[in-house]
Amino acid sequence: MTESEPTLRLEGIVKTFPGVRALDGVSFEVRAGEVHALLGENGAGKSTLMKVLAGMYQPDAGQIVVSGRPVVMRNPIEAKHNGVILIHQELSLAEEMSVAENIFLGELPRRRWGFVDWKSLHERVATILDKLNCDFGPRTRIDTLSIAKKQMVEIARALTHQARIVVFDEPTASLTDQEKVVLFDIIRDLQRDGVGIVYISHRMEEIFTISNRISVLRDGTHRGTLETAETDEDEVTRLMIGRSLSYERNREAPDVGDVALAVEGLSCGRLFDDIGFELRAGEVLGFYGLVGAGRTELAETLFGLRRPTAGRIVLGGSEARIDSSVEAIRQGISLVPESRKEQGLVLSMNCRDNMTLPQIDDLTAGPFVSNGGEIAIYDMYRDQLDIKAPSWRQLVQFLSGGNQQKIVIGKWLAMKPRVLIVDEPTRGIDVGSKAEIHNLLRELARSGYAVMVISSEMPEVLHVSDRIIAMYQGRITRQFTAAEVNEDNLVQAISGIGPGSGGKARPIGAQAA
Amino acid sequence: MTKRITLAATTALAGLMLAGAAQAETITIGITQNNVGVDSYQTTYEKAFIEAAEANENVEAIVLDAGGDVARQIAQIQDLIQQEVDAIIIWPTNGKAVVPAVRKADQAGIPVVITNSNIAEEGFEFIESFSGPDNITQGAYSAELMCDALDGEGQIVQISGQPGYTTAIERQKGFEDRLAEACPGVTIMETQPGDWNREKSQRVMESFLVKYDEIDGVYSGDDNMGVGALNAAKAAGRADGMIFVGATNFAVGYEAMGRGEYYGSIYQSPVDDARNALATAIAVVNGEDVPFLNYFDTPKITQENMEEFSKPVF
Amino acid sequence: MAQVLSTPTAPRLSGAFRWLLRHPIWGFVAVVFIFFSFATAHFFDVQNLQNVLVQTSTIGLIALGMTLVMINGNIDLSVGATLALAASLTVDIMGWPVFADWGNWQLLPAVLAGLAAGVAIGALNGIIVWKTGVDAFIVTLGAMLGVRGLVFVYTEEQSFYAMNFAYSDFGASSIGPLPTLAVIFIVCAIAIHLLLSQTVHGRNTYAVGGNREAAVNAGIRVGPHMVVNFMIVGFFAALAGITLSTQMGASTPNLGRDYELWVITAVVLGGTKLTGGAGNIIGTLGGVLAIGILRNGMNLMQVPAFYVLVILGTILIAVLFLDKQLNRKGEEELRL
Amino acid sequence: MASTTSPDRIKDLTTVLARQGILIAFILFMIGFGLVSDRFLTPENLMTVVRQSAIIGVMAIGVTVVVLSGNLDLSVGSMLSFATVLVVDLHDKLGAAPAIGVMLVATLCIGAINGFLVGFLRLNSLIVTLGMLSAIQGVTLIYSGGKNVDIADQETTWFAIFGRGEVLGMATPIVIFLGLAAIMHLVIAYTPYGRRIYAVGGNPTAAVFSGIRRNRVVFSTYLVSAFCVGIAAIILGSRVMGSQNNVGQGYELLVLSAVILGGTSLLGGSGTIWKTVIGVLILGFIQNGLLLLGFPYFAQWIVTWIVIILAVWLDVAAKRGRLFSPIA
Repeated sequence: MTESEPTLRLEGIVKTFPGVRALDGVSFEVRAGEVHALLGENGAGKSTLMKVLAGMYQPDAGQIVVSGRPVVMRNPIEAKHNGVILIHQELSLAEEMSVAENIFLGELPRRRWGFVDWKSLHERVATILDKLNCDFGPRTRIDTLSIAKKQMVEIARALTHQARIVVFDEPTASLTDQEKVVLFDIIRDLQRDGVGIVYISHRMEEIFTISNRISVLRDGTHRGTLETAETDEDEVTRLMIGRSLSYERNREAPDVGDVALAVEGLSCGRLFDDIGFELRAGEVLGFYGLVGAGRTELAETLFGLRRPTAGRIVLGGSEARIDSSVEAIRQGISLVPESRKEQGLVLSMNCRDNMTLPQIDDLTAGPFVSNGGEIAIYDMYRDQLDIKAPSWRQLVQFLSGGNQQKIVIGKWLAMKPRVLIVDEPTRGIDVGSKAEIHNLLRELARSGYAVMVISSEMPEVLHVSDRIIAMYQGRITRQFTAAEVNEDNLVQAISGIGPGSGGKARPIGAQAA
Repeated sequence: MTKRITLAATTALAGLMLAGAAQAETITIGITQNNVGVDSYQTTYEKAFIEAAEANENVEAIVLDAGGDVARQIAQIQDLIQQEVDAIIIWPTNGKAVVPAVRKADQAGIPVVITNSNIAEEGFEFIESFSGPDNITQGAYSAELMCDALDGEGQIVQISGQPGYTTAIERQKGFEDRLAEACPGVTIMETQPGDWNREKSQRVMESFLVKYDEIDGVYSGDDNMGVGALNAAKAAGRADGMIFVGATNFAVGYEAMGRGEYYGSIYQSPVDDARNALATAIAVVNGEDVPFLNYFDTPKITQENMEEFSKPVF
Repeated sequence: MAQVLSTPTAPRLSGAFRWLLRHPIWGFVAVVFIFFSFATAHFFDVQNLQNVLVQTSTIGLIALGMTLVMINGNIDLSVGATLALAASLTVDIMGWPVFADWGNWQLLPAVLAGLAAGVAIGALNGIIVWKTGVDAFIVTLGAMLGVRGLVFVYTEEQSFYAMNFAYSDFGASSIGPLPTLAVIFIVCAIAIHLLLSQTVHGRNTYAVGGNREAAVNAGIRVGPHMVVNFMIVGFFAALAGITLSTQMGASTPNLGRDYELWVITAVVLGGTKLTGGAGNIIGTLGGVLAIGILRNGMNLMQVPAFYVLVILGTILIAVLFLDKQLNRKGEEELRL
Repeated sequence: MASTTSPDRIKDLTTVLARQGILIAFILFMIGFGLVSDRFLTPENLMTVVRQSAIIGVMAIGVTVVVLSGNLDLSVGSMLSFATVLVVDLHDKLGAAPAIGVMLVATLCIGAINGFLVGFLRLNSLIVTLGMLSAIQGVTLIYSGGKNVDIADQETTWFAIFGRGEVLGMATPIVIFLGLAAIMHLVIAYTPYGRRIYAVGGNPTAAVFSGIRRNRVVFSTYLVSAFCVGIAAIILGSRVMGSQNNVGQGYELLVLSAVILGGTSLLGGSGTIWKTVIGVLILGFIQNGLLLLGFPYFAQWIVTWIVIILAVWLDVAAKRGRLFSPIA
């Protein structure tokens, strides 16, 4: 590690879009061999900055200096040749192609006449996959891989070039703990080779585990760089949102009512097996587990979108047959789905229309939709959830992630459900909005809703839940009350280790963990 | 004939046997038509052809339809050559484009008879005979009808058949050439295609009516389009005194003539057309002498002489 | 998510069966082939099979290029009109007085001009799609009308006839046991198969169609890439127009009507996704042959033309349905 | 994600252009033709064109509904042939009212087949309706035996009212076209059913997650489309007092062009009925205007080509806030 010249230096980067100044003179530097975390709320300009770095956008002003040499990168290939590699947050893979082709996408090795040099390609990729401890080969097709493995393919791209700078944009969003360990090892290897790492994540614990320094962006400006060792979450948060946030475990004693939902022996093929639990009015029941543990599929089954192969669902004391989302809604179940853009919202419709969609049949005046009725509902939940939109006419695609999520939550609250299921309530949402949504979930429980929260973030599930159910490979491994849960026993439960682990006794599917 | 189709379609064996039997004692004649179903003329032709073939127990007919597509027609000619039929009758989708296929048939020793509309002159050496109406003459007849009706003076519009098809081109040419020659006082203000389609022709005529304050006559490539034009003129209240001349007299045209709304047309019977074609082909196979241009008669039909003709069945 | 549990359960299948599962259309081709071999006397003749090859080659050539464009996630509806334009140009130009004393060499500038026109129309479509960002369906729907208009304006609604019989002799000639046109088709199919499966451009075709964002991120120049594929389909539409006109020794302005629909049908039957990213030439060949054999076989069986339309339409939908059934994920799937 | 949320600040002028671009284009277009041809803007000509556009217009309304839900219907052309042949043929056999009834039922059945295949079996709509295009054409030919059909008694039948008559001093086809457009506009824009169509077209997955029966919605759009074809067939049959088997050939693409010109997105979820009406009128006036100016028939196709691309380009460009696509 030479202290003299930073590997990457950004000097006064400005990038504007019509009507928006996305980056307003951002400057910071990344030293060789350091992990430099980049933090900021959604909309703070992180992604724009990364795209500038990767050659996808051209800055309007300012300059990028790599190893002391100012560079101009007109496209991603030029960026790569300058040693700057961006690992995308959203999977950037072509499903029908092989692992090797995806890793070298845009730069397949050539022989004469434009033919692909398969031998060299596969050799190089095999080496990289070995390094990453991947259990699939270069010829494997992407569409046969799990999301976590796809993420590993994405990460493998970091190793294709003699990189000087690798930018990781939310790399752990869908990684299992084992894979996270591999990733962090890789990052340390890169560090040892003198590569500078820019690490973007919303997950504080990761940032404090891996980074050397932290830079914070807010509203397109650089708010400061901190030495990780000399700061704490609170200080970082204050830089990010201008105030501090408490993020503690839930200590409330729930005031529970009757059993709103009881599930007995519910199974759905290989997805999940023999699930049984009770959910009472007035409590938040957290579901924690790895991606692929079957939690989302369980929620979709309760919402009538999958047909269970065995088991019973009891709603308000009587057995319910739920064979469609229409039926689920009629019986008082609401689901805030995992992916708000793909499942939660019609992006081409406005805020109001999205919010009233499930009950549009009941909002009529004569044959027509009642304009007043709709606006009344929208106004009510806009105020209650503090949705920030210029008007109900705004198309939801132009809202921030947090406000979009609130529209989805509002849409389902407006149905006055008996059971509210919320799947990944804060995925991809910035810290400030996160806290608001957490408070909201707690409030809902207090006001008598039966709430089921599915989350992959441990702090979140600890923060909002009265009870927690841990799932591993399609089975419930353990149930905790807020009093008995701690981080250790929860991690053990979702990895199939420790007491009460059903997963060890009879794993479903032969997937080796 | 039809029986054979169903049999062949259901059981493979029966098809094989019948085909084998057919070749032993009867003559097999294959026909590929232009586009059956596009108008009643072709459909009636097909029906008449099949009836005529069934009536003759020595004839086995293979009836195909090109659906208006030249390439498909060529494929069908190839298929017929492949089946070693005794003669091929072709209703060309295009007079020029089928010539090489006809040449192939000729090289394979299979006599070819062209029906309804002729092929290009370059192909004459490969065919035995043409059987059908003379479209150029028909166009000329129509020109004469128009000329008579207008007393050699007036402004007319023309609605032609589907662009690119021989019949349409020949009738237009026959009409225009003869009109210029027989009555220079009648001028064609504009020509637009009506695609053999009554509704299309009606639309074209509606636009003509807007565009031209004075239209003395309308010539249409067939009566189907002619009646469309008449419809348009009637709707605009301008049909009185306007002369409508068509070709290929259709039942609707015949009736309009009966009502005195339609001046005249060319009487062309698809039944005659079909019988003539089949007879020509049989004669060719039997080695009899047939005229190279075997036209059948297509007389003028007007309000005056229409009683001499029976109402067309299509 | 579900894959985590389900990957290892895929049963071991024999190679041939797996191949068939990837290209179900070839199973269908085999079935109709066997059916017609028994059902009609003349189907299973060398001569007839040669005919089938020549007859399919027109649709087949265009389908090769269309496969590329459709894997890209685009579509080209203007191929039928482009075919007519190329055919008309070629047949007309060889008769120009300038080339009168060129002998058979007069074919050369004519054919080149025809092919160039096809490539130019392709390039125009491609550039419009690239630069305006308008959906290829719309761009080429417009071109389908417009280019047909150009054909009629250029030909003045007339057919052209190739005075030089060498032209139509070429269309009727054979190389060994195979008709020349079939050989051209087979050679082109092999070339495009190699292009798609072995070259950088071919692999990028899948990337652009499968995940355009990823392709852009990876630095593939998506716009020019798509233009190249449009030019390829334009080239093949023109080539098909020329081979078709050698069969006729002539061209007509109505040539190639509805071909776009049959080409797309063949390509989709062959397993290419309309959304892009998936497909291959082997499947496309199966799709083209399926339609060609059905048409030829029904001709030989003398199925009346009216019924042919119904049968073709029904089979098309049935094959689509079967394909869907083969690719079903089973009971557990999300019911949307 | 600052970059992707920026379009909410698009300037007002471009927003207006984006929303009303097609209307502005239409007005400019009319003025242009009006300047070069003195016959073009006469009431007589305007009425003629609207009347002629009614058949395509009525069909385009139905197809708009299908496209809004994210699908295509290419079978409308053959369906028009089928319906017209049926209603004209049955007119003389059963009488006008039963003929209309039987024809509508039969046409709705075809729509139901389309709807079942696309809505419930989830087959790709482009290919399904392409297959149906061919199959219905065959069925029509089999039904009619390939012959033209005519109504014998053209002068006294009340069936004439639909294509030739007048209602309230306006030609019936115009009244039907504009009336149906108005009704469908209300249905699509202001009823729960319309909202469901937009939701299914905009994001079918989210629609199902919102408790919308996507299958039924898609199914129903094909019924609407078939019904519109039935109405168009009544106008056509009455106007011509006869029909032939290929009368609707090629209409599917003309109709689709009109829908596209109206700015309806082929991806579904965006578009309106009244803009489709404008699209229909533009197509009608292109044809009419060029004919009045004495251009050869085929010139209109070339002009249509250019107009379609320019119109959609304008639309797309205004939505993204820049003229050229940013793709490298």
